[in-house]
Amino acid sequence: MIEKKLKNIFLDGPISSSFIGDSIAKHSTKKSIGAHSLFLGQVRNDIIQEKEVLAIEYTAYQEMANEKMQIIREEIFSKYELTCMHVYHSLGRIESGEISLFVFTSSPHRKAAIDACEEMVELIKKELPIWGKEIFENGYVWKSSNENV
Amino acid sequence: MIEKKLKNIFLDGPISSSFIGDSIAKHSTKKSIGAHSLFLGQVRNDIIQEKEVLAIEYTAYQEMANEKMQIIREEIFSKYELTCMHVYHSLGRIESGEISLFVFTSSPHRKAAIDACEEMVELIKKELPIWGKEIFENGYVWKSSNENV
Amino acid sequence: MEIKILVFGSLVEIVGNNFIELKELPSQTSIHLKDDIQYDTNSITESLKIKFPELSKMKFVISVDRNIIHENTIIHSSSEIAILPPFSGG
Amino acid sequence: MEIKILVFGSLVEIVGNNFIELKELPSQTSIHLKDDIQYDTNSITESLKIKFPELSKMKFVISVDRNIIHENTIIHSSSEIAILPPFSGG
Repeated sequence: MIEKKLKNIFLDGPISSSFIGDSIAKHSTKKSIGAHSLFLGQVRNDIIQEKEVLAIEYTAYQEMANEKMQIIREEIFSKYELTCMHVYHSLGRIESGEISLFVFTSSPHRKAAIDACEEMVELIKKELPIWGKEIFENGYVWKSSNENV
Repeated sequence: MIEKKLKNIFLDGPISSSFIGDSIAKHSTKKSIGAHSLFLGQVRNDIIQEKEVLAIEYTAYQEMANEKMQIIREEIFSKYELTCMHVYHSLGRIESGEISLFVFTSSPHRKAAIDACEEMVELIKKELPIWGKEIFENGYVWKSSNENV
Repeated sequence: MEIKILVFGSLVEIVGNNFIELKELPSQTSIHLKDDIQYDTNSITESLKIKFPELSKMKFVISVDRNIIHENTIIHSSSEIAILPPFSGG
Repeated sequence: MEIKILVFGSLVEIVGNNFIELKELPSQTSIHLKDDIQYDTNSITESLKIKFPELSKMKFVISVDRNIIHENTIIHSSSEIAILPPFSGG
């Protein structure tokens, strides 16, 4: 069953450093937290067939991704002693150097926060229906699959 | 041998969320980065013998800690494919809910960033001569050792 | 029964749109049940490959009601169907 | 030779200050070398425990020139010596 209030992980455009800063600041009232682990995915200017990646354009099957995320969230909360967890993924064109993925886990203890964050990143890449298109000055390629990464 | 330009990891007072945000923002020009991993240590309002920890007061053997940090930094850079790494630790009284440790690793690839960040946190706790004093409303205790954590 | 199929990622370029409306499905795979004709995911995949031959070269999965289907599954007129190439988020 | 020892963490409370000046060291551990008298880390630890008996109950290490000493080590007049309780940063 899907819970009524489904969180939306998607943001249009890049994830700004001030958004991340504000997100961190909100946790200062949660005084049982001892450790935060954050993962940020930044668009890399890879060279593919001698062409530089200028940006990645992300699209997603948003409804499915948000539902799947809800299931993953519950699994992770039952596996690790977490105080809270936040996940954001960009949609649209994200320039190289900009941030497109933000995973944020908090726990009383560092091991739970670190392990949960790492596992979340892997699950997001493997399980969420999101696609990236690597944009060159002229043309593009579809970003290679996360299946064997 | 100690390098001439020794980085100082210590900050007086808590590490603000805007400092962390600004630190993230500075990396947008490093376009070969694909992944950032951040660890934040937040002062927890533990209950010790029925008394709530209001704050931790940190002191350090700063010169030794900075020299040791330099050695650790070189070890980590030789072990992992990192683009950059930043470490900050607070000195003085840090209230519960405030951040006292900030470890930030960046790499083209997520595994290097995540593993290096986790290893750094462990090394900082085990190897750096820093001491915390847990402050109650009346009195204090010295924070228990990281040796067996 | 007309079936709408959502299309994502690189498959959009092959199909030329972000959805497909299938009207005719291979008859051998349809099942007459009560007043409705039911189809299954295998028959949909088959029809899609006939309609868009390039799809045969592509790796993709089919989802029904936002769950990826691993075995042939009966679909209903209200089912939300989609075809998804390998994920590359993050 | 007067030896200054830096003191950190909980040890500050036992010593009552963040440094100690040791003037007399147990003579049997001193070595006459050239014109200078050299001491070693064992003799310093011994002297500290005599001067501050409570230190015997404490867990601590001694560092020379910002390196933790695991075996008895000769110290020089220019050496930076410190006593460090177990670390609890982070």
